[in-house]
Amino acid sequence: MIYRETGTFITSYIEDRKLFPIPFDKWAMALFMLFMVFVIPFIASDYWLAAHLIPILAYGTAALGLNLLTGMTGQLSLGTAGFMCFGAFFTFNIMLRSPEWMNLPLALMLAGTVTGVIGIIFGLPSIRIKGFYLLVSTLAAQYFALWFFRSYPYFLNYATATVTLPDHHFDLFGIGETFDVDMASFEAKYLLSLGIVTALALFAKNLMRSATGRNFMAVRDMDIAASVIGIPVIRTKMLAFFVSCFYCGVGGALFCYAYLQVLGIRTFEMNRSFEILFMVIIGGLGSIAGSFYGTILVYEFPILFSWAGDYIFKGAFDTAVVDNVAKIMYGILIIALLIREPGGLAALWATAKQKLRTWPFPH
Amino acid sequence: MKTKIWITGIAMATAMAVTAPPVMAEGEVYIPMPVYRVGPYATGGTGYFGGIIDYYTLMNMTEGGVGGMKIIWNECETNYNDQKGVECYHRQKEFQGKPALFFDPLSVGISTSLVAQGRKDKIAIIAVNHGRTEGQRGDVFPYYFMPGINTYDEHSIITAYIGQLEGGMENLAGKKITLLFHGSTYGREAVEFTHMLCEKHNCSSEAIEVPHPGNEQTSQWLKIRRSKPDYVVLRGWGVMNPVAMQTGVRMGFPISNLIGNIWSNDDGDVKPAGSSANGYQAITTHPTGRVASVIDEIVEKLYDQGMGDLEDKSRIGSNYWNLGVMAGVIHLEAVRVAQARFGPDVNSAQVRWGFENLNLDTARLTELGANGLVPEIKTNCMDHVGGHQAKFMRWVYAETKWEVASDWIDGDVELSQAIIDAKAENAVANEGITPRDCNDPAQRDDFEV
Amino acid sequence: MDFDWVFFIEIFVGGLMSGIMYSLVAIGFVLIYKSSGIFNFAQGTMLLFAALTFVKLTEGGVSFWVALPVSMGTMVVFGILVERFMMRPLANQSLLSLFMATVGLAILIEGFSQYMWDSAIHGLQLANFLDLALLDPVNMTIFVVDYVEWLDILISKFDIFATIVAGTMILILAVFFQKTRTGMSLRAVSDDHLAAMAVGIPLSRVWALVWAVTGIIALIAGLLWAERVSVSFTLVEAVLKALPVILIGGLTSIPGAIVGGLIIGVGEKMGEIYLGDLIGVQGIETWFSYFIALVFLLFRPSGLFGLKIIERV
Amino acid sequence: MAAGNPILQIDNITLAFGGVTALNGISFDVAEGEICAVIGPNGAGKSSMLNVISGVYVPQTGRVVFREQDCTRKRPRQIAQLGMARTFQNIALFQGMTVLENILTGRCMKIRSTWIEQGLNIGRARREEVENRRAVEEVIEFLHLQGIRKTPVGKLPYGLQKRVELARALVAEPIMLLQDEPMTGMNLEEKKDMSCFALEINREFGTTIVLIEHDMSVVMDISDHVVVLDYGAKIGDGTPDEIKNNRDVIDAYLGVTH
Repeated sequence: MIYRETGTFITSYIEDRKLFPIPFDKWAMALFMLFMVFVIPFIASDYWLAAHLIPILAYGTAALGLNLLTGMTGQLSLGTAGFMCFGAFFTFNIMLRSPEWMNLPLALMLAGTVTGVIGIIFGLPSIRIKGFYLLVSTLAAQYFALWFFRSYPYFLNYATATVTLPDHHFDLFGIGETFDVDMASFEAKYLLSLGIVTALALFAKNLMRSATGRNFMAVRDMDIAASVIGIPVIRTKMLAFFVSCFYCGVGGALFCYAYLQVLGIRTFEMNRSFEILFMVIIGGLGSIAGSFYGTILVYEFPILFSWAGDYIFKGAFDTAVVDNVAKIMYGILIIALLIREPGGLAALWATAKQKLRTWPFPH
Repeated sequence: MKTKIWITGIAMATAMAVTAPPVMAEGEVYIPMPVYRVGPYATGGTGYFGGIIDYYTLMNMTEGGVGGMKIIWNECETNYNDQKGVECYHRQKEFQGKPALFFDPLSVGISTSLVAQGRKDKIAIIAVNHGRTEGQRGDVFPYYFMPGINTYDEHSIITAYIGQLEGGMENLAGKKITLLFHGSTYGREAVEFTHMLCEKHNCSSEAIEVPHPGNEQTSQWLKIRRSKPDYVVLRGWGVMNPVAMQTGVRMGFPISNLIGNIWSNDDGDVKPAGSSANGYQAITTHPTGRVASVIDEIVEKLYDQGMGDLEDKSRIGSNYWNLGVMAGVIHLEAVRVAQARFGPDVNSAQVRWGFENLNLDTARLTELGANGLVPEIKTNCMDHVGGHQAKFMRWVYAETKWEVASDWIDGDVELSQAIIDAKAENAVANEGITPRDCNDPAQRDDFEV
Repeated sequence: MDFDWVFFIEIFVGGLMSGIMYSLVAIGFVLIYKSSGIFNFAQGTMLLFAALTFVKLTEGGVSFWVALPVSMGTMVVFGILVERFMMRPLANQSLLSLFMATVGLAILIEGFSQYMWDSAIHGLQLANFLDLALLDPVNMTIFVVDYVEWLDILISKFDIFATIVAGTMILILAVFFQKTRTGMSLRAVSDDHLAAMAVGIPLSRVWALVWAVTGIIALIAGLLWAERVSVSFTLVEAVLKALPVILIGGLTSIPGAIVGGLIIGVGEKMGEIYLGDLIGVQGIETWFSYFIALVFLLFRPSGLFGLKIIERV
Repeated sequence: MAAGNPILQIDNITLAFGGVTALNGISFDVAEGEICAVIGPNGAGKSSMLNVISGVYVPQTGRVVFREQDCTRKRPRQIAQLGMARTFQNIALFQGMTVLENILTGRCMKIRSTWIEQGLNIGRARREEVENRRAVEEVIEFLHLQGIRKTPVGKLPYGLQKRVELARALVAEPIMLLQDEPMTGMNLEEKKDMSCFALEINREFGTTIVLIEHDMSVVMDISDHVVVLDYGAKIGDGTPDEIKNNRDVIDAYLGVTH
């Protein structure tokens, strides 16, 4: 009986608003973060960092961004990869074309802001167009982004196909030289991504439990009623586009900088948008933690499958068979999840937690 | 619930421990196989990796592997997807305790994504017949190899062939050549060079983009119909190729004047176009069909015994499969070159040196049974491409096969060197690369760059 | 330089013809949306699956007149399965969930059809099965200049064939909706699910029927697309173009799907050629159709033929 | 409650959808501090009237003046900012949120902190959350909603949902409150509660109330002023007693043809 809330009484409104009202949750989270920061970089191999943790953090950021827009504010978007593309290219160009003092976190924030503004532009039609009709605007963003960066090679610094992102972009205030650490190592990239993602997730969480978050959800649930009770609907939608695209932009930049280490257009094709949409659906629309659950599942699912193909069946099946079966299972998983629990993994987890709270005496 | 998670966790950990790889036997070398057998580009993947696997298997059977070391490999499905490819790379860097000797994903996206990483890990990234053209400069990109031809060779050879068709390069003057390219950085890469070539040979050129994926080309071919070029050079990829042939023919363009590039020359590109493709010509580094004795040997010792990697036997001798066999020959030759210097148990950095010192001349190719399939390839520190020559094939619809249409034609290496150098300089400036000095024998021969 | 009117007409005609191809896909979308309010994202993969089934059958030596009904039967079974295992359990959920489910369905079909068949590019030549002058691969084009001297434009015979097929299909659908009992119950369901159920229309049977009919439409559209551009996985993405088409048309209207298709077809060709020349960059087609749709939607937020929704509170 | 100056003036409003005229030249005044009931048979245009007042529909002709400002073409939000709050006929709560969150949205106009402050959870944003929460708790207590703060609104019974909606309107501290059929579908007990709330709100906060209601006994009991609509036209306007004796009104309700 480690998991309880019995005996914890709420005595003030501030306490009631805490992120982790249950002490166990708080300690578990703290422990988890300590583990992620101080243990993981030392025990995880390059493979785990480069091929699992870093991509999950990068994808998670973009998924969180989409969730803010689609899950929280109810504006369906298929342009996620397009916005990621903007973010990644802007970051690269800021780093490339600025003086010495520019550093990656600052460039990420700047690029995110510009991407957010672009998001507002493509979000403008949402004032008049609603529901599925809005898909067309985000699709336009998706294809426009690809076309734009393909057609104007200036943004790729006139390179062929891809640019390898140089290691010196990672150095922060000369830390690397001063302390003789490799700032471009996977450990450093992991910690940088983890820091950024944690900060962004915390920001999103705060935003969601404040007035802005309630405005987002009000607009999602019923925008006429929202406007009648005095919520600035248009401003709220635009803000949602801005914040969402900011996150997607940063996610895209992390995807290239921390994960792939190269910048190219192909990275951001339409499929990526779908992939991130699945992450959000499976994780749970409207849940911040859910964005990460979904990311982990969607990212790891095919890998787990091919891993199983390798080790359990010792390569008895063709990779094609394994991959196709994975796809079929994946489709069934999405449909089954929607039938059983439209709230996604986050809702499943919440139900489980609820049961756990009262365990072993459910009544 | 919590308990469940713990149990699952423990179970998984146990499973991992139980299935943990046994230590590999001595006398084996490991080569990763980042295949793609599903998705839109699966034809390429199954053919190419099928060819490689068949050649490796043959070598294991007949020669006990390479230099006395048995070749082992494992597959990882990339879907031709950059992100999955990178995951595969990290996963396959090591297998059963043996490090990978090199990594050949047959994908521009994956290979270019790994150029820097490969250098860090001292693992050579191989991109047969494609990739970042500046990668030719081995002093700047020591761990990146593109054996065969590069984009610029490809288009200078095509121009030379058009010259042959017109009865001499001087007859190119006043002709009009249109480049119909896939709307990607891959496609765009040839635009500038096509204009340069036409400038040199006094022809006029224009470039028309087909947006990805290329299954709607009405407006492009309407443009072509208006501008009436003498030749259209097709720089396509996947479904864009058959659609270009069909749409072109439907718009009344003579198919014999449509010349395909190196990624527009597969059976899978022409067969869907049906009779429209009859007489279509395309460049190739590795003629299709059973053109070399090594292929006959594979058929005899593998396929006739019910082995072999291709499910569909009719694809033996097809373009991608032959390319795979060609790649297999190059791979193992590099390993052998390295073994000759460093002994049989080579590491990846030593194999890199092997790739840099290939010398596949006709004599050696004949010895390997690959003459007629593989072009002559001689690499060095400054040239990681090495081949720079290709042939042409013509599709015969009635017999559903390609016929060889030309002899080996050399690329215009001088014209392309300037662009390649400029791009390499750009990479040096922006990617934080310190090039080595290829004229310094010490630096040149140091395998661990 | 003088404006080349003949070229303009040629682009226009070419645009109309590719527009028809988009419309063919869009009709399937509209049918499902009309009857169940579902935005069926799997339409593209259904098209691919249907065409692939047919092509693989004929490649395996099955004759056209066997392969066609077999593929149709497959699509009908598919429709019934979708209704039973997806629609029915999801019946009372939000439209967004249903949309997501169709996305899941799309992945499932994609995996399944690669598992069953393969993922290579396949060609299809209907002329091998149907002895029609319009499908003759040798004389595929009509040059108007042969008849009208100054009018050097080209029309593809195959496009005429596609137009005829599309027209016939719409006619059959119209008759089906207006005259038959099943068709009428379909319309009733699309107007009001609950009311339709109240008067005794079996909802699940109607939905199964709609999915089956949509499957057959997907097959026909798939065959035409296959003949025109071959069958491959990129069809799925090309079919995304049907999205602006139905949005312009207004999601619920079949004539809307046709008109939308023509607008997008002509619009994107014009954009590619004239706007592309103007700004000196090519490849505008990829996003231009979505911009056209946006412009239309800004003026008519529920499409040209869509029902104008009065928002009630 | 004594009637004061007119706080809301409806002047010759006409509203049509396509060819259907929902409201036809309606004019009436609502005095400050009174409870005004709008009654009429189904389809009389009552809800449309409320939608025009709160800015959801824009009428073709006529003027709506609220607190001496022309609100005819103002957006709903601008009208809300002038001090108008409302409830809806078909409950318009935010279904994805809890009771507490729903009621908190009613405080949206009191928020001064920016979204960045809120995201960082610093200074003003933190203080405002607590202030708003305090205001909400007062209303929760007033309407007896204590036990269901964290319940998703979708899981509540109909009557309670209506009450949550009222709470959401009240926390905005409105000068005028519009209620669209607050008691429909309720049992007698709940109706009593609801009418008590209306009277208390009116008395304690001096809020002017305009409500639409079918139950005549309730209307006659609590309202100071009754407006009767029928087929989009006004057929009666006066005190409850005057209305009770109005010939047209009786005919309309009994369905007598002239």
